[in-house]
Amino acid sequence: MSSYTHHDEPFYRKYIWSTDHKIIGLQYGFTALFFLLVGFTLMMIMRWQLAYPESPVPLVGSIFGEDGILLPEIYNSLGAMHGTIMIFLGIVPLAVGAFGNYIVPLQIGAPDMAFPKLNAASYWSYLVGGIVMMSSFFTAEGAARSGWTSYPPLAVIEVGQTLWLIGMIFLITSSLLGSINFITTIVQLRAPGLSWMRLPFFVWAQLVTAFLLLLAFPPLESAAVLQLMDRVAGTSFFLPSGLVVSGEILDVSGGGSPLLWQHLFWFLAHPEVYVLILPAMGIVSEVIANNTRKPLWGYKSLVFAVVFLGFMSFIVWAHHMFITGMGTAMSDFFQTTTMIISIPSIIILSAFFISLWGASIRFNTPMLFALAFLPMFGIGGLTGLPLGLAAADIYLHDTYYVIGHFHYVVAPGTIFGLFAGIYYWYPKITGRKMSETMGKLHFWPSLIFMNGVFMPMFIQGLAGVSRRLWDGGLEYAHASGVLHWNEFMSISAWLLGLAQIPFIFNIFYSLKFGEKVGKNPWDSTTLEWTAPSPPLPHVNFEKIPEVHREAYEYSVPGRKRDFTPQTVPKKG
Amino acid sequence: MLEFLKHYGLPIHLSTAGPGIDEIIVLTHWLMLFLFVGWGAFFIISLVKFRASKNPKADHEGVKSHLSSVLEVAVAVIEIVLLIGFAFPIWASRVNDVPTAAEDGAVHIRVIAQQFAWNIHYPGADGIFGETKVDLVDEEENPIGLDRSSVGGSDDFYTINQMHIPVNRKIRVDLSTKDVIHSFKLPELRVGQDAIPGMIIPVHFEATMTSEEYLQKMADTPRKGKGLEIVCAQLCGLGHYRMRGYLTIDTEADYKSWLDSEAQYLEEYEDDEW
Amino acid sequence: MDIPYTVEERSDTGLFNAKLGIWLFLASEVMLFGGLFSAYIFLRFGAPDGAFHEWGQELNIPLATLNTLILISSSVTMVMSWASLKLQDIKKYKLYMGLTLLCALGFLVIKYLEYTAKFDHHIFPSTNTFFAIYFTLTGLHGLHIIGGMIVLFYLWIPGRKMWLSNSEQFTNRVEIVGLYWHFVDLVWIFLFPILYLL
Amino acid sequence: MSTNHDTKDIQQHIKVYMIVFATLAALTVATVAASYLDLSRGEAIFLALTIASVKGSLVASYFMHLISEKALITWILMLTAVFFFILMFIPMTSFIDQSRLG
Ligand code: HEA
Ligand code: HEA
Ligand code: CUA
Ligand SMILES: [Cu+2]
Repeated sequence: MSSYTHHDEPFYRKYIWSTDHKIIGLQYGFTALFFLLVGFTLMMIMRWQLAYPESPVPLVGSIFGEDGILLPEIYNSLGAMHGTIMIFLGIVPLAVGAFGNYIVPLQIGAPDMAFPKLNAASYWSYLVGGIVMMSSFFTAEGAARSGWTSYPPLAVIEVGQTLWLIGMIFLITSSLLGSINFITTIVQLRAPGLSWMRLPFFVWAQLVTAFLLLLAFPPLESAAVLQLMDRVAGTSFFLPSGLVVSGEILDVSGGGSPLLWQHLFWFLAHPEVYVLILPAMGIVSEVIANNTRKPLWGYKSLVFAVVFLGFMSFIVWAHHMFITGMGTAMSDFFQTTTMIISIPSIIILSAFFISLWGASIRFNTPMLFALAFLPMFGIGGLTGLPLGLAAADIYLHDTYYVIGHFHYVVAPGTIFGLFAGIYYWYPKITGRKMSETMGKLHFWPSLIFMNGVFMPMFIQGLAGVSRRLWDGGLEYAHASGVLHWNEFMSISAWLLGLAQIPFIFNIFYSLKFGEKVGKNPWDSTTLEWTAPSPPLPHVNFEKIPEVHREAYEYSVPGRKRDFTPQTVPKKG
Repeated sequence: MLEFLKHYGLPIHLSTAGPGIDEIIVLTHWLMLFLFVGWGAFFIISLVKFRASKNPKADHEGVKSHLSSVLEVAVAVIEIVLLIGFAFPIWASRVNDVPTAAEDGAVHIRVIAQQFAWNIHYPGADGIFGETKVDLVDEEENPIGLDRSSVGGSDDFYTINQMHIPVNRKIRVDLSTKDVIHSFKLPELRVGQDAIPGMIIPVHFEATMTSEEYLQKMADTPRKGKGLEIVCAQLCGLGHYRMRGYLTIDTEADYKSWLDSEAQYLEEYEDDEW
Repeated sequence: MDIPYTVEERSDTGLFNAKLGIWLFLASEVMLFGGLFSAYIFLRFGAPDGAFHEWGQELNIPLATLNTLILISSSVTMVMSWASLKLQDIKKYKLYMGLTLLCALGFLVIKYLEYTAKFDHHIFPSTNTFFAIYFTLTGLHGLHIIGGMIVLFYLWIPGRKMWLSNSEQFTNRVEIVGLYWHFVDLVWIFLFPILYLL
Repeated sequence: MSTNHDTKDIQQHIKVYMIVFATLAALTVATVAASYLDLSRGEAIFLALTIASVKGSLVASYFMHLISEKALITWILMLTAVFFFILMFIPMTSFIDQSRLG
């Protein structure tokens, strides 16, 4: 990666305090992958307790006390931190921070992001937030243990929450700085000729994502400030009067409302789930167009759908709150918007499917992951429908059905999309391809075990098993018929962990031994492939490219090659 | 489909709200299945038919028809039907048709959740709930802070984690919580409602089967011998996993005698006190 | 290759980068205060009838009125300092920028007096929900003032040398910071009635 | 850069700033005065918020030049305003629900 040294910068300027979007993208990428691994490790530990309740955890059990058993309060901590880490420290930084940073400027033919220093500040703020979050494990109180949703009053009276809130404030600041940068970059720095309808779909997805972050995150920031006030200044924003905790009347003024938190939280957290999925959809669209050797089908409707999806995602949040005592007006409104928002998703997915028809499909590793994304997201998305109908949600709310629903969208959905992106753009970043053999060794077990972990969750959920149960439902009679699945799911999860070893190995192995390739190994049309691999430090391109055509001119009849890069001038 | 879902987890229902809720779950799963199988088939066929080794040259345009828009409109229409035909009315009856003891002869019970137990408060023979006050709360003696001297309070009784209801009668539960958010869930009755601090939320349902009949039905399943339970479905602290109550659905006669025995017990207890 | 449109405007959007950037930032600020205003309304409705009004009587309206006038003045001096640069009058710029900072300082001093008066009367954020939201909103607003002052100070003295090397970019910077400053003023224009008067 | 025409323009602007400043100050005094009037709760709220909105629009339009700003920015702000009002008022429906619960 270090063969291009145009500017003579000292090491720390180049790799640590860098303002080059590519270095920052890589910093984001590695930090986020590290956190993904951490979040996954927490879950692999928790899955032991779920499979074999109250038996000592092997290998790491001694951390949790003498007998090695994962106590309920630790289980709750790990659960809350798994959710937080996966979403805020893993997927979003990887999907937006890493892919957005590295690829967007290249795809629009810009020399860098619009505000390079802000970009660096955004990364460092993220890192500080991450460190604050992680350090909470090592404090006397331990980490947050009220779920990633941090519902008060529990979150206000439980220990460990303060550092979570402070960490969140850093993470939110980081996202805000990042999203300002992305929008400005995409609006202002598009290369000459790159009009809106010529943008690769990935850029559109990132643009909408940035708007979601920009406008939905601040309310959570204010909510975090309020909860922090409740904890440290003794206010009662989220505490009503007359609470009795452990036999003592809670010594606060009261007058607040726990529902206020839920509104502010979900006002962010619903758009947030589309922040998790849209970049992955963007990646998948690039990989599919490239490996079908066909333009994306219905590009205009895709763009329209993703913008509409972004807008709608602001007005569905209360579908997470159906069971909180909602009346008819509000529940009817939010059910309707929830059903409406499923339509653009179906439009997007349908366009991807239809793109396959008439194609000439190359089954390389990025394509395999992108293809697997489609039915996996399909399962996750479809199971969102019964949850969105309040009547069905009465029964399904807070069961493993919900856990299954969203893991299908985020794990074999988003994570697969991100894997596809890593395999696809690796040659651009390093000048070498990743090993295909190891890639397939990574793909197939991952696909199988992902389903092994998450499919039984629907069964448990239908049986009514609640989430966040320390013993996985052992206590409850209604769980007895489906309890045996816990072991199956846990073993799948551990095998899923093993399946990541070829991937991690591949990343480092291919750095040195991967097949050397030129600028455009996949015969792609978009701009990033006209830059050298890796792109020049700070400037990316030898010369700012000029764009003459749409994003996906593949297999145009009558042309010699089956792809025409966007930079090729139109004749006459 | 219902059989299918039942095979995969869904317990039988034993409340009047059950059929409606199960129906909407089933219908939605039909829609999901239809979409998944339809697109799945298209997907697999495309992958096989258009693999590069078989189809080396891609067709620039691909599908020309816009049939997919028809499909999307169809899905939208089905969703509208699900909403207007099923989801809205069920919800409306859930939140609006709250029965009262006076008009509908409903059994009126209060449930006060706390970390990590369910306090079930019955109004006693007079049918009037006494007042509850936070400053009277004593975890040992008086967990719900009942004021015995208030109107109607003298014959109230409460149980911890033991809820008895009669079969085929409307039940109204006024749900509240002393500390954090809990969620009152009776999976087999398809009842679920969060208990939100500072709010009293009415929940209502009607059981169609006694516990005994239910147990008989479950005789050959992994559930045999295990009665009905109250689930806490919302994370409420380290004891969340074991915040379980017991629900007994009695015949009218059994319910009466249970009430009597509780009243009796209360009297004896009071006698001890004085 | 430099990043384009840092100074000149892009022809199809008519904007230079930082102009768009600051407006996006302000949009997010709108949502940040939106969350807090939402909390304000929620708590106001949740409180007993008229309680918010009553609790608010404790506040010092004349002082707050003075503060409003001070902040409005600082907005004017701010925009004047930018206009001075447009007129190539760096002396006037220095004067107006200094005045802006002075106003900001005055605002904070008065805020400090108000806060200590409350604490002396044993009124704290934990007293009731009105004071909870009062202290949070004004505190956060105060932090915005302090943040703005740091940047203003930078542009007033240390950053001013840019005027000699790239006067246009310097003018742009002052405009950008001005936009932020006016926004902080704008927030106060709403805070003043909802906290003090209603 | 600064042409003669520009200079004229700016001087024109400065005049406007002064007028706006005076209006803002007057409105501040007016809103304080109004709060001492014997108005009903609703009227008082309406009046105070109306005055605040007028003041706010003046600051935004003239000091922040929104009145002559590019369309793109106006669009972004309009979008923000929509979400702002959604955030402000939809959570309030929880109170309607609570009043139903009595
Ligand atoms: C990336 C994340 C993501 C995405 C995209 C979605 C998408 C959707 N979600 Fe999900 N959701 C979450 C993440 C996500 N969700 C999370 C994290 C939670 C839980 C939070 C918590 O409580 O902790 C949650 C919870 C959640 C709830 C609350 C449940 C409860 O707590 O009771 C609801 C309710 O309405 C819901 C609905 C939906 C709907 C209708 C969609 C729709 O947008 C889905 C639309 C998509 C489709 C309809 C699929 C279309 C595809 C096809 C038709 C193709 C078929 C494919 C093949 C055959 C190959 N979700
Ligand atoms: C983006 C979000 C995300 C992701 C990706 C995941 C991924 C996974 N989750 Fe998680 N989960 C949540 C978000 C997520 N989860 C949330 C929000 C909750 C609710 C928390 C709460 O209740 O509050 C939850 C809860 C939750 C539960 C329920 C706990 C309970 O209710 O008690 C379970 C149970 O099995 C679970 C399991 C898993 C598993 C097995 C994975 C696996 O799919 C993980 C797969 C991971 C990988 C495959 C990692 C790959 C990366 C690498 C290998 C790194 C390589 C590194 C380098 C090169 C340096 N999760
Ligand atoms: Cu009570 Cu969970
Ligand atoms: Cu949602």
